[in-house]
Amino acid sequence: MNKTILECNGIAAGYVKGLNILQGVDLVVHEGEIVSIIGPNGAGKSTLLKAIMGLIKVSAGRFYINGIEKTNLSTHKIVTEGIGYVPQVANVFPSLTIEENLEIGAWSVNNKKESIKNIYTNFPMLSERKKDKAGNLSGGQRQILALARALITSPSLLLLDEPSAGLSPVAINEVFDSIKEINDSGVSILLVEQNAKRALAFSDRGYVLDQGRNAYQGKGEELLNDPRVIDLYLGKL
Amino acid sequence: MSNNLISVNNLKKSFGGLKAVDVQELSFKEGELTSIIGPNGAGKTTFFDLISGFQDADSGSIFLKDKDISNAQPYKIARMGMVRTFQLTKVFDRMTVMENLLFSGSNIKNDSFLRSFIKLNSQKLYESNLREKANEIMNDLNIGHMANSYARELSGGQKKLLELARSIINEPEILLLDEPLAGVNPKLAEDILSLITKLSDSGITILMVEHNIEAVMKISERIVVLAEGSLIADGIPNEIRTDSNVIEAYLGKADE
Amino acid sequence: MLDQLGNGLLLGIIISVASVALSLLYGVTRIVNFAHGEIIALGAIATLFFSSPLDYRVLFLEKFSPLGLNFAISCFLAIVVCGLFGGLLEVFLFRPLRKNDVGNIAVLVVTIGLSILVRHLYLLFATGKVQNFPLELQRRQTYLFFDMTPRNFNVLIAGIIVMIIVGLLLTYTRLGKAMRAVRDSEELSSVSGINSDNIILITWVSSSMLAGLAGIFQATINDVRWNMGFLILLLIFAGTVLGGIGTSFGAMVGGLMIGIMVQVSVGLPFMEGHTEAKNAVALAVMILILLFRPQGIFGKKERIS
Amino acid sequence: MTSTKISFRFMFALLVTAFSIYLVFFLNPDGALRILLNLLTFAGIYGLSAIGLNVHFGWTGLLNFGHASFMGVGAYVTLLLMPHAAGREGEVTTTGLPFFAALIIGIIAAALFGLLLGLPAIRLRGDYLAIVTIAAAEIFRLLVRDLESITGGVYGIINYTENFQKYRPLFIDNFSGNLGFSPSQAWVCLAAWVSIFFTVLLLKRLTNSPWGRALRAVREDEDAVRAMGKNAVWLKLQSFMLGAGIAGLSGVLLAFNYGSLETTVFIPLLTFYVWAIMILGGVGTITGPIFGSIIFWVIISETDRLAYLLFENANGQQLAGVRFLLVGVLIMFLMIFRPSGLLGKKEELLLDVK
Repeated sequence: MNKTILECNGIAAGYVKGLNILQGVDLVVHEGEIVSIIGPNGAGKSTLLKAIMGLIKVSAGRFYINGIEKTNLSTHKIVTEGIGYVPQVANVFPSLTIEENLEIGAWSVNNKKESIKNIYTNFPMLSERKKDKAGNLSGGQRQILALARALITSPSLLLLDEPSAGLSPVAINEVFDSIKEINDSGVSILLVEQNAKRALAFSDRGYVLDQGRNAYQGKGEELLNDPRVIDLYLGKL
Repeated sequence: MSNNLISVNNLKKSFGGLKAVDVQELSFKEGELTSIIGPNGAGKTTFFDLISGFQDADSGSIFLKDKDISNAQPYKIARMGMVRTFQLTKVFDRMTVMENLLFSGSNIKNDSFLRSFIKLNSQKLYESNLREKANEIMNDLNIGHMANSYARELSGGQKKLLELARSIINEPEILLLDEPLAGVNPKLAEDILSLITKLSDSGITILMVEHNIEAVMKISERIVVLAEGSLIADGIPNEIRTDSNVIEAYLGKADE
Repeated sequence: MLDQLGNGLLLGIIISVASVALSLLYGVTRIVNFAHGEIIALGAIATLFFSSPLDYRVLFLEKFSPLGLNFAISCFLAIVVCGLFGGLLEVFLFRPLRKNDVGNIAVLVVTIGLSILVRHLYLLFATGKVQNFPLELQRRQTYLFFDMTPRNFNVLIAGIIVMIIVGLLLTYTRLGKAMRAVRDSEELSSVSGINSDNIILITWVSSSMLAGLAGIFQATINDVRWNMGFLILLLIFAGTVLGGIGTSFGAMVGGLMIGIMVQVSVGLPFMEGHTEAKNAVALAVMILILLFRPQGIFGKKERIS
Repeated sequence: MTSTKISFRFMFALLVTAFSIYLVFFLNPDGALRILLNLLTFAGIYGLSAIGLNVHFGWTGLLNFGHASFMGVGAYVTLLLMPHAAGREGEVTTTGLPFFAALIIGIIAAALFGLLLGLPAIRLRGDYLAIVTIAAAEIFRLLVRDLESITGGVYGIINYTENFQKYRPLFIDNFSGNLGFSPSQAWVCLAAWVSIFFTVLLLKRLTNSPWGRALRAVREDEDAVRAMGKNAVWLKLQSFMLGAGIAGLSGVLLAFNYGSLETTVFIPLLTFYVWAIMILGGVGTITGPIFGSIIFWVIISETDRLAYLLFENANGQQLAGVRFLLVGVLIMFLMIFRPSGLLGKKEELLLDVK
């Protein structure tokens, strides 16, 4: 077994005091893995990512990053622990140029020029349009920029919140190809996806959340063919 | 179109470049209990916003009881008998549960400044009848014991109930329910479902957006599926459940 | 008319600098700062205190002597004082309010209270007399089309240079980019590793320094008064709104336009004999803009109703 | 929320008020009554204005920072309709309406100005509305100052008090003579408190009425109001009119208390005074501003002592400085530590209007 990068134990969190959307979630991500979190709307998938990033306060449970407890660390410090995050909406700075987006992404990196250059080699599209405002990019291009912005810190784990949301099928393919490449370069991925089949086929393991709790977990392929998962989405008759 | 209570034609709405709603033709019959389902971002709530007047469509028309309401103000649409609830429950936080209901139940004439100042006996009578009606509804919905609490003190589920109570106190013809079960515990969800069924049986036309598919399958007479703003399926629950378009829209294809 | 245009440019540059400062702060913190005018006045009063001759006992209960420093050094020190004041406000007042989730409206009312408090501190400690910087009188000269004193012309040039520098700093420095990033999305900034508390603090300091500079300009052209900031505050709001709240470029142009509008309106036929009402014209324009193009001339569409 | 809790808060407010009045006697062994009369006159007038503001902000959630202009419209319209003298030359107008007719028109004018100022509220969110209302009030003030031929401009209006003082009942003169009061101020004071009494009666009648309920619903959630078939815009405008009308009345009383009317009365600071009183008394309450106003004016009138402590031989400017300084501190302190004021309910403390 590879070493554990992220471990969540019984995480409970929510936006409003006393109303927890997450009600005890356990989750582990190992080095090099792609792990997806699926589940019906309102299951708390995005909330879990936000809680990990310290964007909302965790009221119970603990996080460990590389084996050290980091519960309720401030967000900008979590980033320096090697965790990157791409939110679902507002995932780029629209009034900043692509280059500026990357510079902000590289805020806590020591060798900024070098890392931005690396990104440009990996994503030539961004290099071509580096003086364009991010607000003028198409959905797919934005998603690529968002990925690049999060990657620039060379994180060991990348949290992705519905990277396929609102994209055309072609753009989705591109985004998923990029994610695969990122993973091949050694970055672990924790992915929240609406497109469950796609995500599971693509992942090493999957977690199914339902109403803020773990419902099932297992290997991607196993969950993909589990009738209980379909039931969770489309109901039993 | 005599028994079509609501019908929309070529309804389009987009935000920036993003197409939120693009529905060619869709109509709802009187008395029907229809659920609108679809994955996140399918445009369900936007569709509700359009037909209830909270957003203006880019193009297309909406008819309610054969009247064009395409760009009508929300309050005028509500006065025509179509009342909606909201995905994020909107109760009047700093008013009591009773006041929430009285406000909603009271008609416009009763709300007028002059009448409120003069306080005729007829108004007092109206108010006391309203109070009785509110009490009845609250008891039906099991929030009677909270009548004098501030609405903000209610739990999430109780707020949902209050919003429901508020929408039905005026005996609307059409009820638009935006995720009536969201964030509600299973026991309460049962209660709300049976209430919705009861309302439907009493003849109210109901459109409901809901993510709890099991519940939707159980009580709907008809299901309309939206994906990326467009209509992809329309039929009875059994058909929808096996519709390959729907399964694909929800779970996606393994390879594209 | 040309004279009015020259005066308008001068007033415009003051409002412009102050509007950029206000807009910067609003963009990053969402605070509508009614105490902005008091920071402007602080710039002028501090300069007066640093630079007035030693025997000039108007300030500070007439007990303390001014410092009699070189004028340029005094301006510099005054701007530093303003920055310090803004930083203290953030650390001891607005940050705790933010951490306790105090709503925007409550914070707005707090800035009103702050404005009244600080303004009357000036009245008490810096006296209510109208005063001038210790600068010799100058004769008007013609520059291109405009008649103005060399000093006012310098203010105009300095203002334009400052605006260009601010623009360049915002566009090209790491800090400027971070400020724009926090303005776009605080959440995304923090997940990019930015400590937004620090950025907000720096925003307060730089906004206050700019405001102080605007105060020095204002006092150089006109005079030092305890309530000079409050008198000009609504025009600054107008400038900010006109250009589009939250956009620095818009605030620059909006401020300039308001200044010109105020001074030029004096020359309008229906304004004859009604010079007192010149500010009213600018305020009316602001209200109309808010009603019909609430995002301002350069602002992006944003839900404000 | 139980009735015992209300009465506890009420008792508390009453006690604090009584204590502050006692302070006046304690600190001013000589002439306390005269000081008290002056103080209660201002308290009545400003309290009335704050009651109007509370209809806007407390009931309906409208962030109105142009309240001084409503008071101004009421005062100017009323005075100009009656016999008066105005301007640099003191140009005398001998004809005019009797007081009560002029007053009613003045109040209506203020309400209509409220309607006008309320129009932006249809489209604008809280903080923008604050900027627009304060700007509109400034426009009003600048115009009044500039239209010297009508309003007297900076020279103001004089010789109008008789229109009101001629209705002064005899008993006031008798009892004022005994206590060393100015009978004309005593009459204004009485009028102010009678106005408060009837305004409170009116609002009490309205607050629990369907109309008052509707205003509070607008404050809570406009979308839900519209979804229930109610015209939120019209409700907001009505609220603006009612509050502005009340402010108009208080503006007239203020003019009679001063005896001469100048544009400098209606500066933004007047609005901020009224805001301080409203917050102190309790946002969203009816009687709160009354207590708030009395306590506020006791503080104001006794700050002079503080000024004398700070400055030997304090001059008028220093006295005013200390007063206003305290107003600023009061507003900040209340907003941060007790936004519900003396009488406000903690349950209604959510101040984040949208």
